[in-house]
Amino acid sequence: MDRKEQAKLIKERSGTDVRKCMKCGKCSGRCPAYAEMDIKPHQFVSYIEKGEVEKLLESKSLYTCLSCFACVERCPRGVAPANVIEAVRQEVVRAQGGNKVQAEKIPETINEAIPQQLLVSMFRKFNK
Amino acid sequence: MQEMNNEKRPLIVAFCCNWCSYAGADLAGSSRLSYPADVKIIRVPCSCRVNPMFILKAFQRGADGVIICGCHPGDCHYTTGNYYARRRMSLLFSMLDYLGIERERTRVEWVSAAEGAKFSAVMNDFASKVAALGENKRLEDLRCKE
Amino acid sequence: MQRIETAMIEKAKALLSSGEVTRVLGWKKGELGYDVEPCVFKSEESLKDFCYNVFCGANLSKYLVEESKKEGKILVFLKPCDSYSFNQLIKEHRINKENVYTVGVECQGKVDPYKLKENGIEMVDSAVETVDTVTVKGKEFKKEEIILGKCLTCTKKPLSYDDIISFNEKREPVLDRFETVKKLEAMTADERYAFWKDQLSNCIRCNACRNVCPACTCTKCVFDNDNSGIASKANSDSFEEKLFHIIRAFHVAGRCTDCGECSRVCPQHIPLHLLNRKFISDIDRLYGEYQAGEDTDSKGPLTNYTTGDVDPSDVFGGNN
Amino acid sequence: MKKIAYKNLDLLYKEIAGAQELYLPVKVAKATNFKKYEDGVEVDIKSLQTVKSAKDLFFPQSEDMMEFKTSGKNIEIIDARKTPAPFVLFGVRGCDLKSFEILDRVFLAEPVDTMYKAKREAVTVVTLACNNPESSCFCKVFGVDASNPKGDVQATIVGDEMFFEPLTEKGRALLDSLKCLEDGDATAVEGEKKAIAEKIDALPFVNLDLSEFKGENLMKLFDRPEWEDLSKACLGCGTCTFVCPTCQCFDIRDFQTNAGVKRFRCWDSCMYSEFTKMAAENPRKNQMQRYRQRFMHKLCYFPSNNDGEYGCVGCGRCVKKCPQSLNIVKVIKKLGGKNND
Amino acid sequence: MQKIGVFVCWCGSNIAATVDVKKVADVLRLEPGVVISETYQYMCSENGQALIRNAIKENGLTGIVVCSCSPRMHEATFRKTAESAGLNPYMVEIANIREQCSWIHKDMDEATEKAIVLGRSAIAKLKLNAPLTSGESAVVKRALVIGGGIAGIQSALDIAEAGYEVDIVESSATIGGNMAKLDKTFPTLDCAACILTPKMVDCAQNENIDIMTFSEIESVKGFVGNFKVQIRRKARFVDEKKCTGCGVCMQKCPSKKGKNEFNMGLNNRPAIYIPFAQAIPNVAIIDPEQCLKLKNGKCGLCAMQCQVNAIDYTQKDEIIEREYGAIVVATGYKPISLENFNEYGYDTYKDVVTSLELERLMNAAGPSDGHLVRPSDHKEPKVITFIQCVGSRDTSGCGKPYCSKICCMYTAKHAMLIREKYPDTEVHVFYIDVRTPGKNYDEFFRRAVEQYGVDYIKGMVGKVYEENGKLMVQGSDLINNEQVVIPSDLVVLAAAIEPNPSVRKIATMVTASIDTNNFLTEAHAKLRPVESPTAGIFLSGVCQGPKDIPETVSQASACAAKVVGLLSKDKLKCNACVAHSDETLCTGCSVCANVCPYGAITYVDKEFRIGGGKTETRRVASVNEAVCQGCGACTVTCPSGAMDLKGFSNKQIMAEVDAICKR
Repeated sequence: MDRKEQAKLIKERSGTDVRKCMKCGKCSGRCPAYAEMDIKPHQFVSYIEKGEVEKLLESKSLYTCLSCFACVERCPRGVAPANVIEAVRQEVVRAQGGNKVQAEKIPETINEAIPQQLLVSMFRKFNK
Repeated sequence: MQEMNNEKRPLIVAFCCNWCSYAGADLAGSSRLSYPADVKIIRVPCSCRVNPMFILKAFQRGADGVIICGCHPGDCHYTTGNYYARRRMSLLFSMLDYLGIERERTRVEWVSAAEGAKFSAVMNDFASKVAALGENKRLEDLRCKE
Repeated sequence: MQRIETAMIEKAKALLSSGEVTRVLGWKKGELGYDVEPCVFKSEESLKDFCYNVFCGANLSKYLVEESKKEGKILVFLKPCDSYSFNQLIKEHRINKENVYTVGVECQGKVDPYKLKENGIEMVDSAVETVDTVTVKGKEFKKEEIILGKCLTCTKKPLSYDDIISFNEKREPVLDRFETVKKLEAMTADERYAFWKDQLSNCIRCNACRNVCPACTCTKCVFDNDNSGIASKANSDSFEEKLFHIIRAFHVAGRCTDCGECSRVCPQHIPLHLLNRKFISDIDRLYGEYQAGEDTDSKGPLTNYTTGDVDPSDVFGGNN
Repeated sequence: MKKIAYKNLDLLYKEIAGAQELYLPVKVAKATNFKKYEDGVEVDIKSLQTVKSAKDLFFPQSEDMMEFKTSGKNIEIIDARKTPAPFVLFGVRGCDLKSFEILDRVFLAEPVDTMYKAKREAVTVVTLACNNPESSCFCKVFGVDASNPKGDVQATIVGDEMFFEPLTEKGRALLDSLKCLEDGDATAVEGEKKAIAEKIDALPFVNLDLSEFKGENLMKLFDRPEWEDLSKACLGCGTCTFVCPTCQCFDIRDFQTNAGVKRFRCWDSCMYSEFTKMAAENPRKNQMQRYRQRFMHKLCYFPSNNDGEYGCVGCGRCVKKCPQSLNIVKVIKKLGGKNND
Repeated sequence: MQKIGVFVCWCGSNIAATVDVKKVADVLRLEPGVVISETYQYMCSENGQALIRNAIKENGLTGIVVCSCSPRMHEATFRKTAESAGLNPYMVEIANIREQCSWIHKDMDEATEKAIVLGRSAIAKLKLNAPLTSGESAVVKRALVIGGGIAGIQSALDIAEAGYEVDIVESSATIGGNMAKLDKTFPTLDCAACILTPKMVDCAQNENIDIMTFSEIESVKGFVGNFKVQIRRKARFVDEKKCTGCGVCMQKCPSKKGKNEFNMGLNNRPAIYIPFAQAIPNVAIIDPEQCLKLKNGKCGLCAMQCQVNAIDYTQKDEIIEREYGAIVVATGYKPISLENFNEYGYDTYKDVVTSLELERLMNAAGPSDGHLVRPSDHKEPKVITFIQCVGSRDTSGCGKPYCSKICCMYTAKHAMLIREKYPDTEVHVFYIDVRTPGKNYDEFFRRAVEQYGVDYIKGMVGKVYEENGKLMVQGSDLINNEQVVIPSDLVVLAAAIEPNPSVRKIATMVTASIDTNNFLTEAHAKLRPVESPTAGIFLSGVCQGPKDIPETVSQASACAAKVVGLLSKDKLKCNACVAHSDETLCTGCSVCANVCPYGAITYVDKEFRIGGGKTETRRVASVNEAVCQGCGACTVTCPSGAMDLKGFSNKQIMAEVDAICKR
């Protein structure tokens, strides 16, 4: 798969329209993990919009993003940077395969307030 | 449709709103952008003036296709007319389809006064689609065909 | 279920004797059991012929167009489906609400005499009804075997009333009301054409569908008006069958409450409600769910719009 | 007497239709009406009653009379009446046959209705005895014997066979021309007729009292207050008139075609607000008056002018088809005489 | 019997080269009703028109069909020709055989045949035409301006200057609107009060202007030239005519806990008060929520103090009715509520303020007498951070999707003013884009950066939180690609603006259309920007869309010019092709009124004969011909066919269909 295809796929998977971004940077302004990120949330949106995925696939931000969705919550244009990061992460994870965290080891009851997507992304993050 | 080429040309009635589409048709004329003579235009003040009765009447009389042209939604001279026309025609066309009448015999197009080229293109396309369907058999009144 | 009738008669008597109403619109017993007829009762004494049973399928709301113009209040018993028509008529200023005292009555589906006949039952001396069954001449039927087509899909719940007589929860509909519409949409255009050609060729233009329809209350119908350009008395050509039914369905589109009277009364059993339901299903699909008669002040879907409405070229629901 | 096995009826239809046009009860989309026999139609001979009556064949719902052809400023007048070819009307019940007599009194009296007459003369009627009369039937009240319906040929179903008895020259000729028939024995038919007559006597409306309906009571009947209540639920739809075998009113209308004008006549109904519309309007202004007109015509005016012959044959179509269950039986019971109580 | 004349134009060779005009005339001459059919080279020329005129007179024609160019070109010409020959101008039909025939077809036979069909169609329509006359209606020479902000003031002044009477109806206790609250105005930095208050005084002194403050529109009936408006004059418990505005009552009033609306609630005012020093009218008003006398009957101090007996605790709302020829809507704006933006801490921290609040904090007549202090501890802020686009350009549903247009400029203004007056204050501005189109606007903004050293940061703020008594503003610096946290003393939010909520009610009353953001829709976005599609309703100021003061004033004056143009007419000529309801068919079901974009349909109860000497009263539709524009939406929605359109009737259109389909 070439990079263009891959970018398109990630865009689709993220379910967010990155062209809606008006480059205000509010996502990065709010991000609690900003300092740990080599590529910032707004840059994820920008790179994907331009179809440049290479840097993103190698970014360590994929594993420092907390999936807290603050950026999604704050975006004035309804863009979801966290979803883009998540989509890139999936792309990387799917290519690797194998689970570190095992489903059986998850306690039976989990605090209901935890977003479903956070649990799912935890699986994805710690499965290398 | 072979037999239509020489003997029986399709007959197409076009209802055009006075402010946009009729002017668009005029522009097509001034720009010498041709479309088949099968298309005959009836001027109405607004696409919302087109009563489903007129459309059925045209088919009864032997029309093979009916097209309604109005201002683009949002540009109606009377501000809201084409919004109502859009709903009415949507429901009417869906009903005709439900009764098994060919979809290509009816159409709504939004043509502005500046879109002479679009008017001509639309009419060419519509006329050829209708011609391909052949004579209107499903919504005809035999008394008007003798 | 007999106690509903008893309660209704009591209610009618009480209102008549107190002078609150001068007339009562309800149903009168017939000659063959099933042939009950709508009737205006003017005295407590005349209520001896009053009945409310499984054969009271007629929609009474349309009679109020004339009755509510008269002096004095009239009591009317409205089944859930009738109450939607009633509301719609209020919205269209066709009924003078001040002259009407409405009592909602429970309805668990009304029997179709034709279906009874198909089951070999002709005359009915008495019918015993429960929520889910009807026993006639000692034979017990499940409701879904013998109730009117319109009742099989009915989801209507009682709307606002001055008073209500109801003892049981409404039974659930047996069928999805759009099932047949969907089936037709799934056919090819040729099949649909053949279907409607057969159906509509039976139309004798008796106007029963129009005259029973609570949405058809025009002072003079366009089809009766020689000046309208489409007036006609009989179908002289198959085109006129279609013209009449398309225009009629269009005129009631967005106003039809889906009461099903048109199909109930058609002497040729043409499923005319399928035309109205097509409009209803399109309206629901394209412009958001809308139930005519649910309120008395909302704008109907054809007198409303949004700037983002779908274009007529993109509306087709079915096969081609 | 001839007969054919019930299962072979299709052969019979095919043979008749091979020689002339055949009309008989055909079911289309759940409704049975007299229609032309063609390959593949669903014949519904056993159905007791068609929705529309058999009068349709002589007095169709709509019928062209003349045409005016225009070209430029010229008008040409064309006679649009057609000469009908001989045809067979099969499966007519006693009540409908009786209705032809009533219609004849109207259309064949001077001035003769040529369009009606031509079709009456072209027809050969095959009637069918009613094995299973319904509770809504009251033809006996009007002197119809449904077990002995008459016509050119009278047919009776007995068991799995249908028997044919020619009653006129035309009928005999028809039967003689049919090769698929075999000779039959009259005794089985007699038994069936008796059984039918017994069934009819047990029906609920066969003893209706009509004694009050006579010319001298006209004004009294006209002014009866009960009309108001009787007509209360009437929607004015006209279903009763259109399914009625004896209703004979029509309107003459013009239809503008692409080439000129077609003048045609079509059924009209006294239930309509547009009926007998005069310079000003319909003289019968409300539904009560229109309703009264229909039944007074059938039960009082018509017999007064036609040697006591009522304008009703007791077929019961209106009883079955009225959307609000109004009908002539209710009128007769209310106004017909003491013995109705 | 109709006598129809057909006139086929050659248009030189424009038509005649492709259409056999002689043949067209010959064939159409044979149509029933046609008595004369002629051709001419240029029918629109003086000679051609003379030919038509003569033919009408000589043959006593009842109607004419001209086969020529588009009716959009010469319909008016030929109508005048007919009229000059004594024929009703609406007995003219045009068959468009140039633009829609000769110019688009090449084959002569084909084009000739089509021209004949188009001619027949026009004849068929003409046969059903009826002579029409345009109605006329008188114009009431008085205008109503709804809203007394700068837009309403300017419109009213201009209309009054032209010699017409104007009423300003303002819902608050004084005119002046939002502009009166401002400190300085961009781009010239003159003080708002200095330029606005003279205009307010002009209004008060102009004989043609009647100001009704603390009043609301109750109902609007009628149509262009003839509006009947009911106005509710709310009880202010002070006699406007007697009160001198001396202010003694304010000082004596014991109840001083009312929020001062004029100062954005930043300080308190007494229960009886004058909104601000230069208020027009300069008259006190009692807040019944705060007044002890009105609440529990115990007090009455103000009445005792008042030298002119102006206080009247028994005053009630009063409804007056007036007639107007035109209505100007100038209802203005308000900043949006910030409840959806808790990330900025507006509701949590006292020192997070909106820009309008900052205006008051900096205003010499404001709560701190023009000394800029923080609301929390009244200390001078040393670091001030501005956040732009708060709720503007927001499609997430929390704010408004549009640009509020004025924020970039006023934020630059604030930053500049602060840096000038308090040079040791650090000023930061978070922005997404800086939009400064306009005369001297960009120069103004650049001055803030270049001359006053305001720190503009490209990026948005993600959150504001408190730490060690400082407001920590955390945001992106996209240029430097870093996240910054600025410890600030004061945070100023450039809140989006939205139309005043009262506009919805008013739009419904005057049947003006409104867009999804509650801005009033103009009749044409480019060519008729100050008129509503509803005749006689005009739009002034922000109610039509976000704009700054110079733009508002221009629009207000443009609006006034349109009003003056209308009021200068004695009679209004109405459209002749209007809808008409056949009352014998109408059932009064009201669907037609639902689709009428002009509110031209009303319902009346009428008596009808129903035979037998009886009558019945029915509700039927009635079309106001002065208002109807003839779109025909009502005609199709009417199930009984009672509603029809003159000049484009059902029968006329169907006759055209018939004629076209004849072959």
